Amino acid sequence: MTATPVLRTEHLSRRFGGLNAVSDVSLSIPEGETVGVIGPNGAGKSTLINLVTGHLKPSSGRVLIDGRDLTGARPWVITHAGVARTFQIVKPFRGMTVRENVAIGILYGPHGVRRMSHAREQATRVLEETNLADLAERAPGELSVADARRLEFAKALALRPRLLLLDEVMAGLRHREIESSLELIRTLKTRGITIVVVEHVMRAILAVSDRVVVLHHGKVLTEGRPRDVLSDPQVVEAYLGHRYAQRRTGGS
Amino acid sequence: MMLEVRKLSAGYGRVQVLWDIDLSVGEREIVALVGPNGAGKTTLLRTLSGVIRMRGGTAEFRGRSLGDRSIEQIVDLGIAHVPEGRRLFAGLTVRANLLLGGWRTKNTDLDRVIELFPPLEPRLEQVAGSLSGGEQQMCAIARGLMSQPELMMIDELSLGLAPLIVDEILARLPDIAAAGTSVLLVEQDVDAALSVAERAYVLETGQVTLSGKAGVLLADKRIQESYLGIA
Amino acid sequence: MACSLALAACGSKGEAPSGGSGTGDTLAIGASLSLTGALAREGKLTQEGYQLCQDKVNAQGGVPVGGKKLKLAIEYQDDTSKPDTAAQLVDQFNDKGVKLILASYGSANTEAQAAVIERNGQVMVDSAGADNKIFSKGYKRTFAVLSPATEYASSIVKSIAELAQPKPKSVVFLSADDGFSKTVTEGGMKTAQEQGFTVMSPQYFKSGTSDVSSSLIKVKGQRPDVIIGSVHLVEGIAIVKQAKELGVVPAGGFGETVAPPTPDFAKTLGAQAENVLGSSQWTPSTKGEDKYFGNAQQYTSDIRAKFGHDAEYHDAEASAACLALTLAAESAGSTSPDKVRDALAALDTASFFGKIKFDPTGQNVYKPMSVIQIQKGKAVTVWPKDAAEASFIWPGTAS
Amino acid sequence: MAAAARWKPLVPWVSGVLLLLAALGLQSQLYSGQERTVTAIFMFVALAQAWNLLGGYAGYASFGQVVFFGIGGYFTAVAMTHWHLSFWTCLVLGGVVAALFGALIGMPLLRLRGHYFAIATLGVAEGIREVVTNLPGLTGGGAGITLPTVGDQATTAYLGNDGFYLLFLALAALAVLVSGLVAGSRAGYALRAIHQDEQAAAAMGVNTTRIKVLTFALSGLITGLVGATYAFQQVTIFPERLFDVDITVLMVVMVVIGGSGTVLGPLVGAVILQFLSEYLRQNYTSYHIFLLGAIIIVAVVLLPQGAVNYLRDARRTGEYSLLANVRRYRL
Amino acid sequence: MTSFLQATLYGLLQGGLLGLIAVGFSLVWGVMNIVNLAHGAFVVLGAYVGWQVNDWIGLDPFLGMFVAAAVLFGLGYALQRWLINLVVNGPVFITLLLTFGLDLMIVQAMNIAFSADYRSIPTSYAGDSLHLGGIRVPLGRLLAFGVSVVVTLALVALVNRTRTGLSIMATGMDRAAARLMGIRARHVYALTFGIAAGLAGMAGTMIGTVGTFNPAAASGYTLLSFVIAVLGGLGNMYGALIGGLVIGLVEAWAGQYLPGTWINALAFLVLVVVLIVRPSGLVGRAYYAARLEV
Repeated sequence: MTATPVLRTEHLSRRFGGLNAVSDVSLSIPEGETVGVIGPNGAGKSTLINLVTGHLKPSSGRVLIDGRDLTGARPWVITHAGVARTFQIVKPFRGMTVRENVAIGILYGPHGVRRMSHAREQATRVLEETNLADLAERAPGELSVADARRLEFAKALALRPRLLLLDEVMAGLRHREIESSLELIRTLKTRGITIVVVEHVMRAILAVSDRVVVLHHGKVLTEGRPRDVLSDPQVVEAYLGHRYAQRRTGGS
Repeated sequence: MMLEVRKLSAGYGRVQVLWDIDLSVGEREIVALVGPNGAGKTTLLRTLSGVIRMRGGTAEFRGRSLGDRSIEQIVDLGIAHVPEGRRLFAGLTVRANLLLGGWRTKNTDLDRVIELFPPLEPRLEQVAGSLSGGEQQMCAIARGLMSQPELMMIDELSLGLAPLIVDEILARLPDIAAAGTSVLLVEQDVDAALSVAERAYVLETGQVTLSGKAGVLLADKRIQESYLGIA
Repeated sequence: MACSLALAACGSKGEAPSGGSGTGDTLAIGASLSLTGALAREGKLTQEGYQLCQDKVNAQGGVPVGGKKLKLAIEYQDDTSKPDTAAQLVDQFNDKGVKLILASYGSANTEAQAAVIERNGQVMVDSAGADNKIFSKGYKRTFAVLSPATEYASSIVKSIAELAQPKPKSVVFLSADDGFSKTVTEGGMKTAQEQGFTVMSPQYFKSGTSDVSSSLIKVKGQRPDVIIGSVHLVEGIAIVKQAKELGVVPAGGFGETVAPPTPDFAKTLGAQAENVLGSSQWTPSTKGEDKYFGNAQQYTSDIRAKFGHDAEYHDAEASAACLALTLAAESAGSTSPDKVRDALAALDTASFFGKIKFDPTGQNVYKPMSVIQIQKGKAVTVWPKDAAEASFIWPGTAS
Repeated sequence: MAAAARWKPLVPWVSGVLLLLAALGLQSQLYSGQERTVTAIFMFVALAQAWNLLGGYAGYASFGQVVFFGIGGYFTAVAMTHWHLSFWTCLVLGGVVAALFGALIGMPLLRLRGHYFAIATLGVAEGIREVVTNLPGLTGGGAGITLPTVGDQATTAYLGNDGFYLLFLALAALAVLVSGLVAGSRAGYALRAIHQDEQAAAAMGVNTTRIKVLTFALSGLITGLVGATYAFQQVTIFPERLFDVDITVLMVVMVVIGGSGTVLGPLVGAVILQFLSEYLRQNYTSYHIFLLGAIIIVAVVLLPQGAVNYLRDARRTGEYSLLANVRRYRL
Repeated sequence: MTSFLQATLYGLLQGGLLGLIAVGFSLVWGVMNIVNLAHGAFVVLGAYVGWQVNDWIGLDPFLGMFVAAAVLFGLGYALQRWLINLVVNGPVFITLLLTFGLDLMIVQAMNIAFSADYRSIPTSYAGDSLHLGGIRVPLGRLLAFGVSVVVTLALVALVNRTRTGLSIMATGMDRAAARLMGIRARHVYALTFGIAAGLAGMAGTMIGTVGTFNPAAASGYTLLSFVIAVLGGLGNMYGALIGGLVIGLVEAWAGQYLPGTWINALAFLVLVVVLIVRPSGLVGRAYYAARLEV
């Protein structure tokens, strides 16, 4: 754990007009760790991901990937540094098949494969891994919500990332589907991939995170082991509400 | 019953999404429509409000058929639809958004909805796009109420909101129903929906698989397993 | 598939090219016209001129060629005011064996056509492409009935030098930036210098614009005695209108090449048009007559009878071009393009349009331009003196 | 079945080559006017294909595409007249200059999207036309410039109708080939991804700036080559024609009518539209443009996705009804 | 100095008229995301209507412009309601293509109906000028400028203060949501297009009064509107007026200090630079800018 962290942000801030969407966020995520990020809507979770992946430029602060300063670098540079992400609102490439969607990452990712035939083969492998193989020739528009989320996942995996940022990949999924997504995340963990999970679904955070960070109004409210964070009165007050607390004490 | 849906089917393009849906909403009633995403809940609301044509079956509102009416005509009947994702007019002020809600009925009285959602009052002159998620949802519901509808259909009230906020907004629904506007609430947060609804329908892969009193459904084992994460 | 498409596209359906123009009793002539696009106005007038010529010639039984009377049959095509289409049309006429061509309107179109005419061995009479540049390329098969562009402004300068009392001292040229107008300006400036005027630096504006205020504001401070516009109708109207708005009043007057002879000029400007000088290829007082059209007066009434408006010089130059071609065919006694070409080169005749005779480059330098002045809302000829209908009013801006 | 499937990818290539061979013999069968008509079709096939590279595949609609046409043409005219280079040298250099210009303006302009990109490119094209008009010493200005094609000034003998027919045919074939290669390549994937969602494409590692700029340059190269050839064919060229907005509009119309983002669409669109407008012009002299407008409107209403896309979708879904087509996009 | 002031004044007056030409174009683009290539044809058609009523009954163009507005409004309403609405949900360039077809038809129809002759609507006063020191203020242009400003203000009032205006704005921002408010989108679209066409008609009559026109002028006005709409920024009702004034001033000043016709190049340079630096236009609003995040 003395090695350089895979992702490190230093005093990262981003303002939109007068609003501090993210302010002074310093995180350090060592290799192999899975970090959950929770927070109410508008807390700055997605903005944080966008700042790290180059889709937004920080107003101040730094982003270091493997110790390399990549503050404000364009998205593809970040991707080539071994970072992959999903989008909160799924962004499939319509007009291309599911296989082609995945192949793009293989063709243009950090391991840039040039031969189309190789790309197709590798895409098939990624699709098998994510249980999408049967749908390889479908158009993304024909997929169910769950499959579309899985495709988002598959596209990120096609990049064979070292750091994976998951932005609400479980929103709108049912119990069984969430389970299979969690299974996938666990598999990735065993491969040593560093993962950041931004999620509303509490169960997911609890199940896979080594550490949980709570964002509130763009700032880090608290961080620590999942169980500790969830029982933190500050967190309950700001975010979870008492219905959740009730259910937790009553239900489990 | 105010709204009577019988054997309704609908879909997009060549894909059929809904099969033989039976559903009803009574006076001053809160009815929840729950189920996983992709089950067709949103499609059902969109069909009822005329965005999508129905393919079969009937839907009647106070005895008048919805099937051959356009979106605008259905609004005239007294049905308000608060769409998924809220769809506020982001560049307009909260006041303008609310006035637009009352556009058809020419209702410009904001007091009632402000009373229901006091956090909106200081925001009236603010651009709707700058509101927080919770305030936006309040604004959307308030906008729906401005047409003084007899039935309000709310799609995914909890989407993207923190549980605390969801609770706060849900707590207003009984008041709304009591004042004469029935509510058909679409939710995937089953726990939240069933906590305010009197009756509920469970929609799965385009069909109603369960329905009944909210309390009964909450105790149902299938519901507990599939939707409440209680093993 | 491509083959059948292409054939259908050309509409000639396998009609074989023949050696000469026309078959049997007709003399086939091809005319490309700008019936749509920027030059549609002039294109329409050109078509009228050709049409009247055909009617007049055929009314007399046709053109006597080698003992037979051939009826004129002019085929019209729209070149949409684009040079490349105009050139393509010449090729298409050639496909149908039509070797005698009447040119499109304007120098750009005519220039594009001239190159093709040369390659195809056709013959073209040019009715409205006045730019001298067309005739500096060594083309042997294009003949222009009209005076060259260099004469347009130059004739106005000459009329002022000869008739204006008091004689103005300085002159400035306002010019559109197309090739024809620039040639006009160069010709005019050269003459002005020769006549001893102080010639200020010319102001250019975009061809076809209706806003020339910048140029006017710039020359206002220089107080020129005469302002001469090398313009088309729209810019010419703009100069007079905006000069009034901006209070640009030269001590002498305005001259504006081709705009004033057009009836729309006086109609549009009303009193503001009064006394503006213009140059014209032709006026109803032009001297000379021929067997088909009679004299210029008769020509005017024929146009009025047939088309319901006063004859413009665009009508006349088109009719004159058609006339030249017809007379050449008659004197050649043949419809062979080579013989018609030689006959055109040797042509020397009087006509309602004035003298028609071509120099070795194919230009009609023997016909003078007329200078007209708007007097009481009508364009009257004031120069050259032998054709003058009214006296020269100077200074033109006094009223 | 299996054998058929194996041969299927070759079908477009074989039919392409056959079409090319047919077109190669055609010029000897045509009169010169017809030949020019077909030559103009080839020219627009190449132009529409070039526009489609960026406009169709990536969704970046350049409304100033004609600027490359003008630059290619004027470079050729200036270089042949003033520097006495041969046409063939000018052709290549004209294309290269147009491509470089594309890369240069692409860098700032390709950050804009949608209509904004369209209007910015339009502004560049109009601006360059004015620059050309205002350099009479070099370009002849508004008076035009005449390429040396006769006498000892001529650096390359005029190609004649057959020559231009073949040259434009070659350019059209080149453009179709390039379009086909791009469509099936790595770059084609990236462009289509950009069309759908540029942010997502960047997240997948696509250097969107580079690929857009390179494609714009490639599209500029082809357009520049066509412009150079056109200038030589016309002999005398004028700024208002070489930078005519109508030429850009025609490219867009052809691509959209044929079906944008496909290899076949621009080809079909260019042939149909050019053929149709030629036919109308010759047969309905005084109101052909009115008819053309009406036909475009009907085509747009009935086939909003373009002919090629319509046929492809209809074959897949079995839904041939044009009314269903209309129902899809009406309000 | 006098010529500078004169040029400035003339540029401003000219710019106001340019703004009036573009305002409808900008409205249609902002509300419906339709780039109307027939806009210039509407302008010229408006000029013909103003000219025709003047020719028939001698109606003053400053009254005739209301006739032109009414006629063009009707035409625009009908076109949108029964034609353009058929493809309004299609890919972006479909509506562009449709209006291109319309442009061809209208221009040629005018060519046939009115011929390609240049026309101008005569008045006894439009050519006169007021004297202001050494500066001339042309009366016709001053009036046309006044019309532009009043019309722009009226449009702003319509959009911001009336129910109709609110429905137009709402439909422009989110049509689906607006329909759920009971707003008749088909009607609102037709209304918007009608208003834009009507304004184009007014602008046309003004042009016909202070200048000349013929059918071929149409495409120039479309191009100009394109430039001005972008310069001013979409969605801002003052945008077109400001864009017009900027173009008018830039051209007037450049005309004084640049040789030849370089001023035309400059206008486009300004356009491109504005787009690159401030894509939402000089006074554009942020939410429209969001459409093209870098």
